[in-house]
Amino acid sequence: MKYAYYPGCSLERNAAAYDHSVREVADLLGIRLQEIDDWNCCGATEYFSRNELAACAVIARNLALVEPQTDQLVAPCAACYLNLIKTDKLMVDHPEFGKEVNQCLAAGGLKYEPGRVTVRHMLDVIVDDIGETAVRDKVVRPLAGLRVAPYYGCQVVRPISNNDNPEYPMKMDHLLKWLGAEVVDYPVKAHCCGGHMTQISEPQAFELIRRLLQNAQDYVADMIVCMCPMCQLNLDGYQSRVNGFFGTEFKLPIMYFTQMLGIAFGIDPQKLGFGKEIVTAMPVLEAKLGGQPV
Amino acid sequence: MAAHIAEKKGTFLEEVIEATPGGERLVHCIQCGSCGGSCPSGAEMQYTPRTLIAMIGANDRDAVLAANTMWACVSCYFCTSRCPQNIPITDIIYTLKRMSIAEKRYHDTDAPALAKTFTDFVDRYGRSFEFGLATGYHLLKRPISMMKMGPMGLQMFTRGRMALRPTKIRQIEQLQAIINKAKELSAK
Amino acid sequence: MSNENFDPKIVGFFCNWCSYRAADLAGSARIKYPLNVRIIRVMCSGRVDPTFVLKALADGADGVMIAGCHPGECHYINQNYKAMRRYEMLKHTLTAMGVEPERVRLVWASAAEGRQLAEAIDKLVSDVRRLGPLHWPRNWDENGERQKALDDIVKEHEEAMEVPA
Amino acid sequence: MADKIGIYVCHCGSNIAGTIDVEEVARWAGKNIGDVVVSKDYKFLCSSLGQQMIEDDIRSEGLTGVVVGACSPHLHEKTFRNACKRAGLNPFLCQMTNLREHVSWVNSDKAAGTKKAKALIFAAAERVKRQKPLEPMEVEVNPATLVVGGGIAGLQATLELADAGYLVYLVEREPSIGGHMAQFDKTFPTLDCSACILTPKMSEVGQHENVTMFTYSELEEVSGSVGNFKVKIRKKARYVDYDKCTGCGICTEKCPRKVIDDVFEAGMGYRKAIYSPFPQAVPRIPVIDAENCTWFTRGKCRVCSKVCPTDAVDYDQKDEIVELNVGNIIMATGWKLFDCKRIPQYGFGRLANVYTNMEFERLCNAAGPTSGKIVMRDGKTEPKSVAIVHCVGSRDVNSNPYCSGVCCMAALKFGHLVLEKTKAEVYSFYIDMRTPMKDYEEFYQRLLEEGMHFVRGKVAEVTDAARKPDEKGKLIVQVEDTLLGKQRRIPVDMVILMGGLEPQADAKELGLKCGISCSMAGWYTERHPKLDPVATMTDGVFVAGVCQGPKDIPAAVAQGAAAAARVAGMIAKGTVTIEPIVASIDEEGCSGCRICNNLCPFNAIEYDEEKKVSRVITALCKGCGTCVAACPAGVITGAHFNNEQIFAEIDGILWDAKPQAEVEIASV
Repeated sequence: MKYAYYPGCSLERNAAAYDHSVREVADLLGIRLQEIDDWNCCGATEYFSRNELAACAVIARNLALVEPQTDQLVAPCAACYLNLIKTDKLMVDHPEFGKEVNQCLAAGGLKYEPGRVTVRHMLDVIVDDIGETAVRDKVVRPLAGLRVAPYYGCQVVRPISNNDNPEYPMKMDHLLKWLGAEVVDYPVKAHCCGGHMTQISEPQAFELIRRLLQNAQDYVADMIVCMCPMCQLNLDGYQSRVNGFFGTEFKLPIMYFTQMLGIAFGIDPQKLGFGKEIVTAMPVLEAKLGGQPV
Repeated sequence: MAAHIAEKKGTFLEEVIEATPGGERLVHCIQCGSCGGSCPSGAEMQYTPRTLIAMIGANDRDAVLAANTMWACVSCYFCTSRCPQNIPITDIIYTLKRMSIAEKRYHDTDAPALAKTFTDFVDRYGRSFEFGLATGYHLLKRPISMMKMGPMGLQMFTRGRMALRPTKIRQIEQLQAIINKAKELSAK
Repeated sequence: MSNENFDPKIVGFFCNWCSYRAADLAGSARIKYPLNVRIIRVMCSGRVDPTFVLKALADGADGVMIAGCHPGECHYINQNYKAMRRYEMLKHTLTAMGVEPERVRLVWASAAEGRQLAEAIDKLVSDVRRLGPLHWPRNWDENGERQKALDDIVKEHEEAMEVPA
Repeated sequence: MADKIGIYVCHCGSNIAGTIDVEEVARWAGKNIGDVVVSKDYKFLCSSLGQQMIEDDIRSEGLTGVVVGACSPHLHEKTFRNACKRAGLNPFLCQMTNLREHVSWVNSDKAAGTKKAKALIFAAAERVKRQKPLEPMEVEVNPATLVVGGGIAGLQATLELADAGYLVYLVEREPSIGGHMAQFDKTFPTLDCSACILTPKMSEVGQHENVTMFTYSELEEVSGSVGNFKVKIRKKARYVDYDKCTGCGICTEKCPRKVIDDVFEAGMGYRKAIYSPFPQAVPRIPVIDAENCTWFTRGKCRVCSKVCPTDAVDYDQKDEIVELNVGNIIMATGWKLFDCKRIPQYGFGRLANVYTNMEFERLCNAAGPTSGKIVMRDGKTEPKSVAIVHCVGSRDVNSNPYCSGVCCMAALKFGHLVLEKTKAEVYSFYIDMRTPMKDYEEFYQRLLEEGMHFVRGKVAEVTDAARKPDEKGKLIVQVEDTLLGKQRRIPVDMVILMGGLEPQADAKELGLKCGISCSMAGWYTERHPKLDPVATMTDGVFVAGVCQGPKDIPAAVAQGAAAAARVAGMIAKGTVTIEPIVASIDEEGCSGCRICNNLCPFNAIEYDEEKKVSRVITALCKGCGTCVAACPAGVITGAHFNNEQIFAEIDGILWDAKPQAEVEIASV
């Protein structure tokens, strides 16, 4: 199966582990990812705060660059995913606005026909297109005994439906069960990680991060598994600062779901970007998966 | 135009609806408070989103655009997905952010500065640039917090998670032409 | 031509139960809307034979509005779905005959939707005004060609109707 | 043909004359429309003098058709048809056109109004010339009635008719009649014990000489039409002989198989595999739940059969189809509870101490699983605080946009019961408190006095994710207190979700069987929302209770009685008039293509296999005209709406649009 691939800026550096593990896992599952040539930043939430038309035009450039042979576009970052799908939907639902966006694209010699590209998140591609049997077939090192808390964040499940429940999504729960992991059913799995608030108001952001870490810890999770680079950065990168701020002692590794797929599939952890996380996952993986998992 | 379609009265409500795709749902608000109850930043807000909608209805333009509500929003979309009247509340918050920035009505928040730094990078390079963002914006806005960021930034470096130089897309001129056109059209 | 002074003539085929009552309600509520739509009452939108529409256009109407109960609310269970199907075919035929299909519109209005109906009428009138007069009668030859063409169209429709329900 | 048409244009005071030059319209019509012999305007045509004028003209001028340009035909068509009838003119030769609602009231430009009025009058005149006299048909009404649904609305209708001396067949899906009301503990606002007021009615029905009950039965098929319906009832196999069983209950007592009762006990209690849903069930004849019975699932046991003193257990019983003839049908099929799991943020099904309203009804019912003690799921701990969440699955476009109407009052009732039976603090989370009926607001006042807390705001979520130490182990209700404009988190022990009322899952399917339709929400559509609330579009089929829309017990009872009164009226009259607006097929021209057969939702078109032609069953035809429009051979005629009439109407309505007319307009 062939998909256009939009990695997004985070996956270049900060979330390189996500990018590497996505590519490795996709390879193994027969998902052919073709990176959009010369893609640009999706503008995150920031561009929408300044200029809606420019925000959509910037995003639509990427949609326009998807090769005509494919109509499926995969984005692993939740913010990129939402921006891409939202722009397409705006252009479809509001044809006048769509025309304006195309006027902008025309200034760069591009054109995008609204609705042409279906934007997908990597999780949906694996769960819906690849499916349980194919995933289970590939598992060589089941994650038995590992208590993982799937963390969905916001922008993949809301506000545009990805055929999962926007309040209580289950897709990643299923996927992690297929890998043999013990899945923690905790109530805040689709609550907010704080997003860009770490840059604006740390007390506010840290409180949101604390709620998630606290709840996952209350439900005795060994680690949190996420599907968005922003969530990962906030929960992992800021974890020690949150501890400092509240006097807590969280020590929860935050991994990408593709990394967990990768180790269950027996892929070399180095290739999956293990070790790039700040709160290291090694001790818990060694303790729970026995011997030398990585 | 037929008389029954209310003559434009130049109200703030009309202005917000006009500026938001799907904004016409705003008139259906029943003031139930689903949005204010659901908001993870509800406690930080001077006015809850529900109150803000009531204020929009009351034509209280100045107070709305000066509110901190928009700047506490984390775009989690809980308000939108739970709204029993299908009002795109998060999008309305974005509209208010744009209005507030355009008229420089905001105060006591760094969010507009962050947005500017971020979009400037996109305009210049076609990619966002976390290190530049962190340094540029933080040096500008909050040097003290920059120092606190120190150890974390270092950890990010040592794990190869932060680049020192921004990536520039090849066809930056094309992107800039698109952005300039958008800015030109939206200025109208 | 300038369409500012053009006062389109539009024939409305309204079902007795929902849309005709919606028009009654718009009146009782004193909602103002353009008078261009002249309403013919039928029991159900399912009664609207495509030839009615074609005849109206041939007789000089610039547009046609077919109005029925909302899908699922038909007083005859589901006959408005049949109207919907016919309407889709009719649009193809109109396009084939060089008539802008936007001139003919199918709308749903419940008996409580006077305002919505008035808005729909308003929209159709302004759209037809934008399109300009149809002048169909004058576009036909008077030497019998007109009748033949109309007959052909009717026949084509009858054939189309033979798709099993 | 020598038509003599009379045209009458009403001023309606200034309602029409204010924005239409009615004198001009009348004058113009008399001059320009062919065959018009009288053309008048009049102040109020619907007045007795106005009607008299028309009648006089019909007699003196020998009018063959009358056009009345006035208000909506929905208002006064009957008035003017009757006037014509009195003067000896067939009422179907009178045509009304709507100058008020469709012209004068929606417009303020007199010239434009006058122009449109002329077109409408012209169309009506052209049409009326082609109208045919029609005679309504009379059929006899079978005095027996079918009532579908044994809830309070159906019971009321049944008793009203039976007491009036008419035969009633009552069909109920469950093993006992009683409906939802039998599950309740108390009823608002009087706090009457629900069972105390319901069970006497149930036994009255059970013992009534004019009532035949079919419990554990379903409506299978309906054919025929008003006055003479044929219905088929499926009596589901009970596996207990109805005639032999005395209802002693030994079988239930001895049955070894316990099953969670998710119908009557809403999942809160157990029943046996052979059971009556509750002690006061009517009839007291139990049923065997074959899905759970050990004999049916594993071929062992037969305890019930062994202990039965009258040998009434019959494992070989089969479903039975009963055919009945009735003149009218009352649908009183009730409602089902909104599935609270559809709102996962409220935690039902995940958080143990989140309850639905039906669960709570059983919890505080003295005959319920805890004998009326309000305790949490552990079965012993009394809650110290209870939150009642309004509008769960109501007033929300994500579930049901409508207000369920009864939940506010039920929430107040729950609040009272909790305050009466426990020491708990009780919170109500409401969007708008709706207490519109007699003594309802007073009940709200009473709860305010009793100390119930009211927080105005739709609950955002119910969670066990504690943020602070005092939230540990509690259910936290997160809400915006909209009167404070602040987000609040209120920790409680128990949460009751006020699930909304929804149409029965098979309401649509059942409606189709007897030719009635549902609203978007799925409630049965009444003939007129205000003035004809129990009749439907299908003559002889009436609706009562919640199946027509959310309502409380008093309203359901009133509607049941109203439906019964309508039926009693039909029976008393003995015959019913059927509108002559029906389709007919010219068999000579019918090609037998059968396209029309499938188009009719009322199965009013039959196919004659021998002659290879289709035929309309006049009594079943509702006159929608869809088949008329679809007939490829054009041989179906819709009476009063035939092609000729509608073509003439189109001609008339566009009189000023034809090319040749433009010259005339210029000169007018």
